[in-house]
Amino acid sequence: MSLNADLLLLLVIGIDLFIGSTGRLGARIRACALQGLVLAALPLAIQGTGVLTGGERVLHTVLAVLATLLLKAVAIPYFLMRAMRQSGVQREAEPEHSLHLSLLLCAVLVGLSFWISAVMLPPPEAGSSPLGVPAGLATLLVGLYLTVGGRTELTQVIGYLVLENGVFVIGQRVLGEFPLVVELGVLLDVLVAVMLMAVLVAFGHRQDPSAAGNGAATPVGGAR
Amino acid sequence: MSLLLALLLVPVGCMLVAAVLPSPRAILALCVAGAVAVAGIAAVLIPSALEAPVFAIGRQLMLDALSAYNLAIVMFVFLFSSVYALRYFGPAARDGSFGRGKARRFGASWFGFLASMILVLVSNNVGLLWVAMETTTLASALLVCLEFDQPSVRASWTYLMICSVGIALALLGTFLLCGEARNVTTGSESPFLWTDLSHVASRMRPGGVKLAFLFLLVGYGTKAGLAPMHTWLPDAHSQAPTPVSAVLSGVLLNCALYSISRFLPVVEGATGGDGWAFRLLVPFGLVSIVVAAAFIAHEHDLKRLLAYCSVEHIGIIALGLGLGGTTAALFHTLNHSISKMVAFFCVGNLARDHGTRDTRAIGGLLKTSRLAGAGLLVAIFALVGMPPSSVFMSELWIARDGIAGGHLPAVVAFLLGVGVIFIVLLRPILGMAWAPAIAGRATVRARALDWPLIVLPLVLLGVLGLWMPEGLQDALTRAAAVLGGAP
Amino acid sequence: MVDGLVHVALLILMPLPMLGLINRVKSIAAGRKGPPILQPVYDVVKLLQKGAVYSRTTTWLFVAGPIVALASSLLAALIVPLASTTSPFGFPADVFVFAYLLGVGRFFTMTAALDTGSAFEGMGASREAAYAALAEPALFLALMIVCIPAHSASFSDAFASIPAAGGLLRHPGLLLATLSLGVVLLAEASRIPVDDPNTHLELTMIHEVMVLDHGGPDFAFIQIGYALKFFVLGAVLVHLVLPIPASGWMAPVLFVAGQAGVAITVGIIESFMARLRLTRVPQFLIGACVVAAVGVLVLFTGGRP
Amino acid sequence: MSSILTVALVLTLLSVTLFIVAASLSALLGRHDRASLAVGTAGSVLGCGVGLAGSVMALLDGGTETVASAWRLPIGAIQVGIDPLSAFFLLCIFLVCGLGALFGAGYMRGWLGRRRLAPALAFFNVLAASMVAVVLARDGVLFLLAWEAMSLSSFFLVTFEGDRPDTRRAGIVYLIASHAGLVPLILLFVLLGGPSGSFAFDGILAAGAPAAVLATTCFLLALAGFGLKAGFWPLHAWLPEAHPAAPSHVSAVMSGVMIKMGIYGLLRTLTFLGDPPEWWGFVFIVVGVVSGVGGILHAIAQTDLKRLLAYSSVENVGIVSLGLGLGLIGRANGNATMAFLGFGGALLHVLNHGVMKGLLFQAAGSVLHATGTRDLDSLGGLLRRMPFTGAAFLTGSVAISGLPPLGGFVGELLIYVGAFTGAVELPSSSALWPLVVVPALALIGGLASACFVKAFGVGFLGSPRTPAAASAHEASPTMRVAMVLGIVLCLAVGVVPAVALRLVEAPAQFLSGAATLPAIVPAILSAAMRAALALMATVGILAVVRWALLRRREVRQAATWGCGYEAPTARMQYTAASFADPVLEPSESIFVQRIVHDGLEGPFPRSAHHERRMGDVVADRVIGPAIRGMVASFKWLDVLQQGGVPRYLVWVLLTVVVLLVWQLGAF
Repeated sequence: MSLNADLLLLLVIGIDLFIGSTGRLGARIRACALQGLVLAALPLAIQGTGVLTGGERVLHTVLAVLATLLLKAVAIPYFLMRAMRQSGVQREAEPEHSLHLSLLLCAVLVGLSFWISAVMLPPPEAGSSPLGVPAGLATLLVGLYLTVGGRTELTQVIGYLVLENGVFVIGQRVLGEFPLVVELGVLLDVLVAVMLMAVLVAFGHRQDPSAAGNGAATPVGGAR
Repeated sequence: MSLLLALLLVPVGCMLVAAVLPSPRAILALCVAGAVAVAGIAAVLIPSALEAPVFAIGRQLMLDALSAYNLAIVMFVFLFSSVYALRYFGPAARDGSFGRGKARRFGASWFGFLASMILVLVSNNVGLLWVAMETTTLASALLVCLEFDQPSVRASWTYLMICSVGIALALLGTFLLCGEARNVTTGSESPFLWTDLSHVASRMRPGGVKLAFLFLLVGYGTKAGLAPMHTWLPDAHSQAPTPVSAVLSGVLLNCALYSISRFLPVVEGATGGDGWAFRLLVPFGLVSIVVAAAFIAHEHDLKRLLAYCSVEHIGIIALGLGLGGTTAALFHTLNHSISKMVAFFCVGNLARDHGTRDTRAIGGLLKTSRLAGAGLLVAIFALVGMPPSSVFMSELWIARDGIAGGHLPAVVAFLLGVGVIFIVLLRPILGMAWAPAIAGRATVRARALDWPLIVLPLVLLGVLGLWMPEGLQDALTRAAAVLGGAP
Repeated sequence: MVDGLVHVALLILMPLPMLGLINRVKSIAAGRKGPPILQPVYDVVKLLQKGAVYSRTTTWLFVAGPIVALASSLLAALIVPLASTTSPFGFPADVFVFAYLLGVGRFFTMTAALDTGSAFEGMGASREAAYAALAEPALFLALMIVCIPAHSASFSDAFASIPAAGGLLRHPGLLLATLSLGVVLLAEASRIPVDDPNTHLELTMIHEVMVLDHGGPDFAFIQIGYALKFFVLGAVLVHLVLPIPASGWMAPVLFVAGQAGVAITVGIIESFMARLRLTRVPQFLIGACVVAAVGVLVLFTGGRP
Repeated sequence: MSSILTVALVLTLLSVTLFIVAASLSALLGRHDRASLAVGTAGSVLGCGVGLAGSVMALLDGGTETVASAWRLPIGAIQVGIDPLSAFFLLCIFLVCGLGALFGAGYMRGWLGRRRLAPALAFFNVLAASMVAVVLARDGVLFLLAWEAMSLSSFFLVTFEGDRPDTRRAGIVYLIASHAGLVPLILLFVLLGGPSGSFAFDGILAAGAPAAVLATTCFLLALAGFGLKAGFWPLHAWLPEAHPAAPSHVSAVMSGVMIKMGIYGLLRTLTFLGDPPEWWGFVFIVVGVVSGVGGILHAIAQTDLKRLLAYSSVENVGIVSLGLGLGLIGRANGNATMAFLGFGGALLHVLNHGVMKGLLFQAAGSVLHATGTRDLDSLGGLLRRMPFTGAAFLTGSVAISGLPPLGGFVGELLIYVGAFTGAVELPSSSALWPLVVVPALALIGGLASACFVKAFGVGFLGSPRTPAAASAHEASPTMRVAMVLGIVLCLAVGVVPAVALRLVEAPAQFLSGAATLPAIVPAILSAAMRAALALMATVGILAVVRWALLRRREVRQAATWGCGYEAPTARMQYTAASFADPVLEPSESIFVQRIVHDGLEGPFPRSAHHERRMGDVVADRVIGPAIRGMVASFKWLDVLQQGGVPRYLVWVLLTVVVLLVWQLGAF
């Protein structure tokens, strides 16, 4: 395990905290893109760059890294930015808590995930980064916080992506490598994100996004 | 076995064809033809799968007794729903409101949905299972917002969001489980394959496996509609076009529950077989029943009523598994799928005939649209567990097995909950039957196609309530054997 | 055989004069001379010779009422031993049949009253129904107190065993039964304080107002039936109070004396008590039930006899 | 296994087949009302005739036979059998259903052209078939199936006039009640079948008597589940709603035999539970007293004729329960005589009540048919206009008040004697319990008299209060035939009680364990017969005497003596509510009264309206608030479905957290 991996994981946590503390959607999306970049770099950091030059799973790894890079760092942030511009929402409308409080909460979540991985989970194998699980867990929790606490659909989608990133990190940490299915999963996330984006656009056209998703208030529908 | 692969590839092929066919009516016809074809393949495969598991692509795909049993239900419901789709969209296709774009979207998603459900059932790989599960969400979300109006998009959004988060938790659970398995697999054993997982289960650490199972339970439970993770369900099921609602309620929930139940033997193997995992299902089942009762009591939208009713029945199935009535729970799965499917068909016809789904605004159920009204009445009677429907039998069966397992309080709660639902669900339906027909509404004659769609499944329900075919009994026993049972 | 003849003779001779005796007692208590003791007999004979007037509203049931009422009283009177401890028509469990025979008579009297369609007679029937229902448990409980020691629900056995049990004074349960039966007698026979047979205000009457529309032989039947009912309930009371021997000449003498005593007592009660307010009557009857119930408990304390 | 029993079983199964064929045919003839009426009725009557023969054969044979079929139910098995208990209840079913179908043939004609008759006929046949199946079933699952078929078919019959709001209410109440009753029954059979692993009665019996705790649980469950169907107070609240709402011949069947299926179920369950402890009998006696007194008091309070009859059914199952209580106490104390008298009296009362309540409901139906109303205060003077119906109602009234010389008396007499036997022969610690039965039964009898004098007197006597009553017409011939048969049956049981005894002898011995017929029973019954005959003879003689006396005298007609008032109107007659008032006064506080009163205003008031309804204390004070409370308490769960995606996710997360915390120790 190289120092690089630890640094990258620390960076992931840092991005979590940043996303938690900013109210601007654009900044959040960019941070998300950065996190995607980091995630793409993670397999290289863990397995060493040598994996690119030899070994049986070269193609596999290259593809995974490229897919991750392309999707998480480029495509999705691009769509998100577009959706943001179309919906005309630039920042979290009237954040529920002050941003300081939000940052504090994210910090607590990060602390919590360190505690959980120290107390509840088995100790990491020798040689693997001790930061893997806490970082993944922290990302997951922050993502959940954003999804649950988000007041606009865009924030919720960003939260969901962060959450996905967390699962991704944990998966990598637990499984040590990318199995085929996880790659498929990554691709699927893209599909989900695209779907969400489509929905988001639909909302953008139909205004009043704040009332969205309130199922109980759905009027009794017509003939369907 | 190449047939197993064909089972997957035929729907995929149909999906591609549907995406390019020019005429809406041709797409609808393709839906039926494709469903028949897939059902035919399944019919060939299932008997042999019941005897012994069938594998494909190097053990990545497997059809064993449990998945074959579920596959049979899926195909049954899907076939009927495809025919119903023909009936449902037919008029709109003729008058143009079901245009080419919509039809293509429907056809492609419809077969994508089928393919993903089949993949859920036939994957021997937990990761693949997860992927398939996620695909079902995607495909069905597209179907839910087929109309693309405000409520349906909203419902679709909720559905996607909740189920995606849920399924992310399931992915986490999968990772955790496979991580545990990876520590103990040796040689050619893969930590991702069911077949190997059950072998190495006894060597895994119970704590880790339990943690993984909690996430799997909540994750796939969200998709299955177990309360309190069911919140997306009433919206999605009520906003989807009726054929889609029938499949969503009738079989998609089963597939999700199937995913949970697949993990049960593994967890049991790892935790020493004291029924820990089974017991965990019991509170979910009970809470689902209670929550369904509470919401049915206040609901006026017919499709939402049925959606909550699905929450109840999924709860009953989970409860049945948890109380040790594995066979009964599997039987209940079949009964619920058939009856819920018919109920949705009838509601679809009624809503079209009356222009509304509000129970308070529909009157003269048995006069205005006789077949659909009577069908709905009978289907609801079946759903609430009135004999001689087979639902009564499976519920009685679950109660018996629960008592035999010594779970008296749970069985009492179960019976009481089902009793309350009986009342709150029947009340609006009977109200519609008794209320005078709305003035000026002409009697709508049922089409020829409606008769087999509504009558056949209902007759089947009655027959299964009074007669257990040898083959079905055998299939149930074999499928239950895959799961084992709570001690 | 002789017993049977005596029984029938008493049945024919005594009931109506007993009513005359009551009236005589009341007159004397009021300082008047009063009608002859046989006046009720004269009345009935006169009625039997009359024609009849029927309301246009009535049906055959109006005619059937008096007949059934008389028939049932007659049968009841045949069941209860009079001047002996055996009766010509006794059988096992005749105690229950006795009470139900009285019930049949009441049922038809009430329906006949309602047949007239008059509000007054409906009023009477309604009150009769209410009070009879409340008197019924008291009657049964009192009879149980008599029957249980005899281990037989037959009047003959029960009356035969009373002297063996030591009679009224040795047996507090029996005393309570007597009290309770006394109340039942007053209620069933429509005497003060439950009902006033002599009042002329229809609104306050019970029995008399029920039979307002009857005339001629029908009314005669009713009067005879009514007298028989009073007589037969009195006979039960007499057996509780006096040790009537199974046979011999003492039995009729004691019995007639006892019945006269009953009539005189009723007459005295009527002279010195006011009618209860109608709303108080149920209390009076429930009181009788409670007394009888206490009697049963007394009977059971310290083991059943 | 005797060949007679086999034939009897075949005949009863044949009757079920006939019912089902008739039901299917009349349903298929849906659009042809007359044809379906003819087919449905013919099937019911034929089936009842065939079944009657079978059940009498089985009853006289007194043996037991069970037949299992190879048919595969999902769980349970198709097993049927016949024994004295079954045979007796079969007899009741066939008698009452046969008469009901006959009456219905005429009664349903009133709806010709106004309503589709096919459903009513089909469900009537299904009801008959399912009741027979309940009694024949020898497997828990089959029993429950038949039980629910019975509830469901009667539900559809109750809601035959579903477009009327009160009928709808009745239907819902009935459905709720029958389902509430099903839950304890499922538990009961599941618990009973648990140890032996099968629901078959043979298996349950072979497993031996359950342990005391289990037996008590089963007993209480049976009491709740079957008691609800039987209409035991306070589980009766559905009954006065549902029975009046059904067409009258169906009310007759429901009140006459369907609620007795609850009694059958209780008795059948008791056979599984081994020797009963004494307190079960006490429970039955308490239930009987409460049902009897409560039922009849509420019956008196009614002004709706059919509601009154329905409440009277509550009273009568109370009487049956008293008999059962005595029987159980007798068995617990090893007193075969008392047990025989208790069970025999109860069973005889089941039969009697079936016949007389059938008769009463039919008469009430014929009144409804003729006048269009069930409100007693709108009737009057019907005996003149409907002599047959009037005679039928009178006979039923006398019989149900338990008066000689009719059938009702004999059953009550047996119970009285049983109670007395208990009071005399039991150890004195238990003897007071049977003694309670005596005054209770007396009170119930007295109140029943009051009730039926009121019903008959206000409805049939006096002069008509409304034009509808004044223009009433007699029932059609088929209805009359059914009623005449009912009258004959009522009379037959009272006058020839030995025949009735022959019918209850085998089942009462089966239940009481009495090896022989206790000697006292024939003696009592012959005495009852003598009393009945003597009464009839005396009445005859006196009638002749009266005739002789009046032969030569003047007999005039005049107006009713109005105490000097010259212009009486029919409205001035005593009303049903007024009649009931003195009877109810001592117990007024137990009623929930709804008084509608728009008082007199001003010096010259135009008109005033005063109305008093006697509600049901259990329904209005307990069940209603309980159900409303439950539905209201569901409201707070709405929080689950509010707030959109973020809130929904909170529930998912909360579930995870709760699970993690709950299972913290497991990792």
